[in-house]
Amino acid sequence: GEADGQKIALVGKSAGNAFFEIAAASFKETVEAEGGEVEVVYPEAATADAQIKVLDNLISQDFDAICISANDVNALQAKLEEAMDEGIKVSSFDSAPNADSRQVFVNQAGTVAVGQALLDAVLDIAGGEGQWAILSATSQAANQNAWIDAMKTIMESDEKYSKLDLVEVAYGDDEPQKSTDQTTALLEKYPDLKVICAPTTVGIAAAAKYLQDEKSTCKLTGLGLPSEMVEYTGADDEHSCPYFYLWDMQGLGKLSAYATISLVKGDITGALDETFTAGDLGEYTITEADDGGTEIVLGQPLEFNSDNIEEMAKLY
Amino acid sequence: MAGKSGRSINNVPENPVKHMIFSWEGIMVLLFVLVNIFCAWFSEFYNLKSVLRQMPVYLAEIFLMLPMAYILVLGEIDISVGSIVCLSATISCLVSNTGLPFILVILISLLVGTACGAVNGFILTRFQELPPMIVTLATQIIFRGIAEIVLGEGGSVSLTNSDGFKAIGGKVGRVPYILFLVLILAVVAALILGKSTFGRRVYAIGTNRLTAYYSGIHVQKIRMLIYTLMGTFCGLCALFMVSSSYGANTTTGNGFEMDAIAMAVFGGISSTGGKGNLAGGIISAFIIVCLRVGLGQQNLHPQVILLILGLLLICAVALPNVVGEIKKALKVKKNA
Amino acid sequence: MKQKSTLKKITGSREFLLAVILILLFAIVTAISPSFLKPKSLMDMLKNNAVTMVMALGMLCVMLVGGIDISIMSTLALSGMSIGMLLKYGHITSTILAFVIALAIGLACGFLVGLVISRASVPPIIATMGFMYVFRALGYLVSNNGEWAGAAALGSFKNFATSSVLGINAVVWVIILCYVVFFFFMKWTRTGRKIYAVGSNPSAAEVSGINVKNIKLMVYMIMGVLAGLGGALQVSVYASAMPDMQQGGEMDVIAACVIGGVSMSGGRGTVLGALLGSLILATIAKALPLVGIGALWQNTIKGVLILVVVMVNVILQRIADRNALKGREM
Amino acid sequence: MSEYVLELKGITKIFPGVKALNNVQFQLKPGEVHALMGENGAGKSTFIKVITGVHKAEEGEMFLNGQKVDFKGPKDAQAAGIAAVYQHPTSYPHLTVAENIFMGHEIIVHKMIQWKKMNEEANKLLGQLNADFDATAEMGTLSVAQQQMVEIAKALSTNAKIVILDEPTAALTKRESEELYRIVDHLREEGVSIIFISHRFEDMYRLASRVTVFRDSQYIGTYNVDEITNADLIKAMVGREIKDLFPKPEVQLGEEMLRVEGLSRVGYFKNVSFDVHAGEIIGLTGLVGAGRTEVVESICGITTPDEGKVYLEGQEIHIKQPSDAMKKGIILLPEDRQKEGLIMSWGLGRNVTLSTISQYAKKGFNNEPKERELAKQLLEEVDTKAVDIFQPASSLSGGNQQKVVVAKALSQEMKVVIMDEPTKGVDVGAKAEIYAIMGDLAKKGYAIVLISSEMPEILGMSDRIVVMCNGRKTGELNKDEATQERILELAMEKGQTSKEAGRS
Ligand SMILES: Nc1ncnc2c1ncn2[C@@H]1O[C@H](COP(=O)(O)OP(=O)(O)OP(=O)(O)O)[C@@H](O)[C@H]1O
Ligand SMILES: Nc1ncnc2c1ncn2[C@@H]1O[C@H](COP(=O)(O)OP(=O)(O)OP(=O)(O)O)[C@@H](O)[C@H]1O
Ligand SMILES: [Mg+2]
Ligand SMILES: [Mg+2]
Repeated sequence: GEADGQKIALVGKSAGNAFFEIAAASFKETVEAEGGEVEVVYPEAATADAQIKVLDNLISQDFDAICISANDVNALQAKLEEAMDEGIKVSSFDSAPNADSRQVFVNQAGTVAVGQALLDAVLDIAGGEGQWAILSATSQAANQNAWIDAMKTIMESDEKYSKLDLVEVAYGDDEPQKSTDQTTALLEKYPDLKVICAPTTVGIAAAAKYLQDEKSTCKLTGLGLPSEMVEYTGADDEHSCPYFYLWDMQGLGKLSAYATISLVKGDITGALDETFTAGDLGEYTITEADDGGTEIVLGQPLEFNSDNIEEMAKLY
Repeated sequence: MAGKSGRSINNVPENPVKHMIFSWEGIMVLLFVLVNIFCAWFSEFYNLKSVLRQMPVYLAEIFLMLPMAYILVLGEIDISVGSIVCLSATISCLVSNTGLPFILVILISLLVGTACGAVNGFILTRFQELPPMIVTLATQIIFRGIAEIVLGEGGSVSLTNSDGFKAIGGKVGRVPYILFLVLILAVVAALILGKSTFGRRVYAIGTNRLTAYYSGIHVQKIRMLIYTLMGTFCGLCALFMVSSSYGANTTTGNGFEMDAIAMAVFGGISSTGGKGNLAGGIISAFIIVCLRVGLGQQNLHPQVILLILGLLLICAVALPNVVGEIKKALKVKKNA
Repeated sequence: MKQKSTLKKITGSREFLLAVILILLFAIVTAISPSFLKPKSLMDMLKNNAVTMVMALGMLCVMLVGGIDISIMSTLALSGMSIGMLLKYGHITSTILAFVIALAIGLACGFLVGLVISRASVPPIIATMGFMYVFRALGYLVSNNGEWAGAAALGSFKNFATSSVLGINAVVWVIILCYVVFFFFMKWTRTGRKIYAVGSNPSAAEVSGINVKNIKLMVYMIMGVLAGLGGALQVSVYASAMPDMQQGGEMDVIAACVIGGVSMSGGRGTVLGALLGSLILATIAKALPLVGIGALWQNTIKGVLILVVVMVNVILQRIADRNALKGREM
Repeated sequence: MSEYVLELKGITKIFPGVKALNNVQFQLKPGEVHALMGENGAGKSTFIKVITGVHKAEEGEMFLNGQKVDFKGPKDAQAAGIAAVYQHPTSYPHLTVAENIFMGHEIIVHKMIQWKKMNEEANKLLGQLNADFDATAEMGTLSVAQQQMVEIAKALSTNAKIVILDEPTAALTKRESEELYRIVDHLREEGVSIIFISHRFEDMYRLASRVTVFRDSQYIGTYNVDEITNADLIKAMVGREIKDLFPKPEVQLGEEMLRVEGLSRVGYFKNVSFDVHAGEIIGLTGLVGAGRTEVVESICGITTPDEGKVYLEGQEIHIKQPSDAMKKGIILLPEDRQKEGLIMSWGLGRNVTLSTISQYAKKGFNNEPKERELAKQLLEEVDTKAVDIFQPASSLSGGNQQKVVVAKALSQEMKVVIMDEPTKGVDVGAKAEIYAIMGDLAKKGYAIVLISSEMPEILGMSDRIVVMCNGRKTGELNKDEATQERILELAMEKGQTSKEAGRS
């Protein structure tokens, strides 16, 4: 296949993340189908320090490429540059290290596109006006912060969102307990709250459970895993989440795999406007990313609602 | 001069060489060799070059193990060290970004660490009733919390000018500077703990604090000093952490306290106070570093690595105890 | 005369001082956010802190014998993840069975920990640090390297946390039950008192014929069982099982006990203290987002509050001791 | 029925490195009080622990009422009706007195502990002992002597047929000892057999009908108390003759060394003043809990007094912590040698040099050869029974541990030596040696404060006697005006005596 003889390392943010597992599995499958070899490596903890140790380790072995989902934007620069100096190709997906420390980034969905989709969902669920709040992961989570910023910018730029009132951005640290505490606090502080938007998998599940158990009139949307959300998804009063979004995780794994393979083969170098074929996903073009580097955008976020949730939950 | 009843008391120590070979440190040296043979056997990439390459990040944690050993010998514990590293790293990055001379950046990093350590020491000596674990747990949350506040949203800072940090992360040939520094400090720390009057007093406090106090030892002064120094070493560790990531974030130094404690404990420095010595701690630290590098090169799941380390830790402490029991039983039999 | 002395005894006790601190906390939070004191809000607080509250009882026993257990949240993850996976793949469906399995796994973990500590005399913090890694790793293995068991996979099991009896949530009942049982166990049974005896003076306990090793083994088994229960509660309350759940949560449990006046060197501590300690922590956790403190500041303030609570407690205790001395006639 | 309730034959007990008991024997007749005596480290306590099953003997057999028994642990002994009060208090400091008394045999109904009943029973027992504290008090807040009383109450509570008391009077003063004698008499009348260990001859003469002597882990003999002379008994115990037990030298008093004026500490003692001159030995005595220990601890900076002044050689001094006191030449031998005096797991040598290591250190590093030499010298000077200076302090018998504490104090320059119960639990031979050391020190011109609860010691060694009662100084007696009666009178002055009367 395309990837004959290639040895690729896939570095996750931390072990035990169901969300990442799906992409990793599809990445591995794709590369192996093309005749390559993949080591999925996790750091001990979801920190940049731990990823540095992993990278150190990988550089000592003769990998052709490293594809990483970074725990910190800047902290890995020194190591990733070292890797590139040693001739190892560096791609990234899901969460990008800065522009200098990667050759290409596979973005699950454009930041603005995600922000737009989430904000429209909030507008729709709130019925055009009213209070809403965001329940994010940690205050330092780069992806979440980018989406939240995107939502805020869009909200200011368009008149149709003017009746929406973002009362608070709360952080549940991706822990069920803390997310629940934050959700209850939001409801107690803002009795008229109409919508909570939780752009993080743990947060959305915890909030969905709480709102549903309480039969709250406050509804929920955000980004989540279908398999975690089946019970809570539905347009009626019984369910707390009318619909939510996520991207095609398998697609993300697959696209990242093809991008990395192409990088190793030299079909692409990560420069702007290069194109490559990602198997049955079709042709992709490298575009400019917000941080000044380049990226490949997978596509639009997928909407999950009562119609497709059962089906999708089987996939991820 | 013998006593009135003519009894004479022997004061000739047993042969130190023989003592050393059968001691825990002797076993540790053997283990170190075994671990290296084992790693080289299983990994084609495990060699001096790769170990030296990968070492610096781990070495920074050995800085923490040294004062932690003192604290453990005192019979206490400090779980705030990871957070102090985080705060020092954060501040030193921010200061460095203002364009201050690098020597000042170093000083400030050490100073921030020292100040945090002093806060721990101050609370612990003023409120002696409080167990160190709970105080340092609270300060652990506070110090990292302050770093979070300083870093603001985004939670990370990167160096705009990394020259200074690049310099301290440099190498002589293949050997990183940090290795020299670690070894020098380790030898100094081990000598002070093992051979100086200060060290003897630390052991005294850790074994029986009341007797130490009655014997005129400045128990609180010594505790204060050690906790403060722990902070200083955190500042040092922070500098080298920054030199490997050219920045700092809210997770910098996460879990370092456990790593430092594990290294010391594996080396025979018991957390119950008054036991073990730094020679063991240092060898064990290098064993753990080699093992981690070696196991890491197998690309094992991190949890499996932790599982192996966890089991090793338990066995390392359990084994001598079990052997000791057996030895004791044998000795009684021999006398009978 | 007699009444006066009992009154004095109550006001002089640690628990009384803690209760005062708790009431003070309640008053402040309610003043800022009146909704805090609503019964429903308080129930929510209990339910959301059930895991810590229940496990504080086990930690109480462990700390009473002078030990500590930092492996508990790994045990929790292992037992919770195990039943999560069993339910997900349909091996079991019964809620009771799930609870029994979780408790059994917890017991087995506790047994292992206790064995190493009591028989091989490994210092508790080291042994449990080792097992913290080991059990957590096993939890990951059970989860097939990081699968989650979500709400849909848990079937009727998750309904346990939403069902209520006599208008009180089942999880809250579990808390009440545990506390009542332990209150009696620790105060009124011989075994309970043996725990105190061993913690107070192990060599004396040995001489008076108490099997110190077995008592130590037992407390870690109790802790294990409660960690198993914690696992089941965690999975039920949040309707999801993840291998990394409650990582670092052991410190909250330890903090709850220490705040509650449980001595880390053994011998001193009561069930009431553990209750008050965990309630104080629960209140802090619930109140921080409620009183409108910026997200960035919440951790720092939590740390400061813990520090202040333990320091105030020490200061009050000192004042009480000094007053008692002043009252002594000479 | 056999002649003996308890008989042991050929008992040998070995600890790693020491043969603590070597083929010893013992017989206890029904209803007798049998004293067990011998030097420190003779193996008495070990022997007791073998009887109660705490230690397992390597060889030998034991018969209870003629039946061979083999106790697996203390529980078995308890069940067989043997109760013991061990030498070192085996109490639970965090639990109440009642619980301490009833630990292991709580009053249980329906598997529930009956607290009320237990407290009542405990108070009854304490009443018998004339104790001045309540059963609900926390054990840790009691003084050593009060704890000892609880231990005795504990032994009484099991209704044992054989009661063993290992140095029960070591921490007691005359008054409490009398109380204890009364209890022992009472027990004997009820047919209980008692084994009694003590280093005080008055105890033995007052109570025992027979005495067994151990020396150097060996059985020496059993004698009828009224058939053996004091001198013979001492010879049997120490293997040599002791001519003068209280070798108090006549010393010309020198300058005033230490003067305390109006020292007070809230809740502990109030307005205590006294002075000591060079070459003088001041006896500080009183009943248990009189606050003697607290006074000297305040002088030495262990605790801070609230009021009062301390003068050394006429200069007012301010001592904030023990090291200040040592620097100025005031040394305290603490009361509790295991908790305050020694590091039990350390070798003897290191213990001896602990407070003075820095004096011979080179540039902050230890000078170990010199330390070892000094330790050997000092330990031999006080005649410690030990093999080498590396053996842990915990492996010594109580009396020898005390000698190590004395050796430790001797390691430094001093002007004033304060000894808090220096001969607690020390055998006659060693006592004589400690007294001799005290005499030597006085001769060298040191000022000495001796706290003791033992009347003969106070009377025999002091130049002047300061008596305290309930936190206050109640009197000062010169050597020639001091008598047992005078001291006791002062020690139980006014309030104390009327309180006693009110209670009984
Ligand atoms: N647990 C132990 N381990 C080792 N040696 C011990 C132990 N207990 C006692 N010994 C040794 O056994 C010997 C007898 O000690 P024991 O305590 O029985 O003496 P004793 O007659 O009670 O003395 P004292 O009058 O000072 O109390 C001593 O040499 C002591 O050092
Ligand atoms: N830890 C403590 N807590 C409360 N009170 C105490 C404590 N220690 C001692 N006391 C009290 O202080 C008073 C004096 O102490 P102490 O018993 O040490 O005096 P003492 O005259 O030296 O008696 P002795 O040395 O014979 O035991 C007593 O009333 C005692 O009960
Ligand atoms: Mg004895
Ligand atoms: Mg005293």
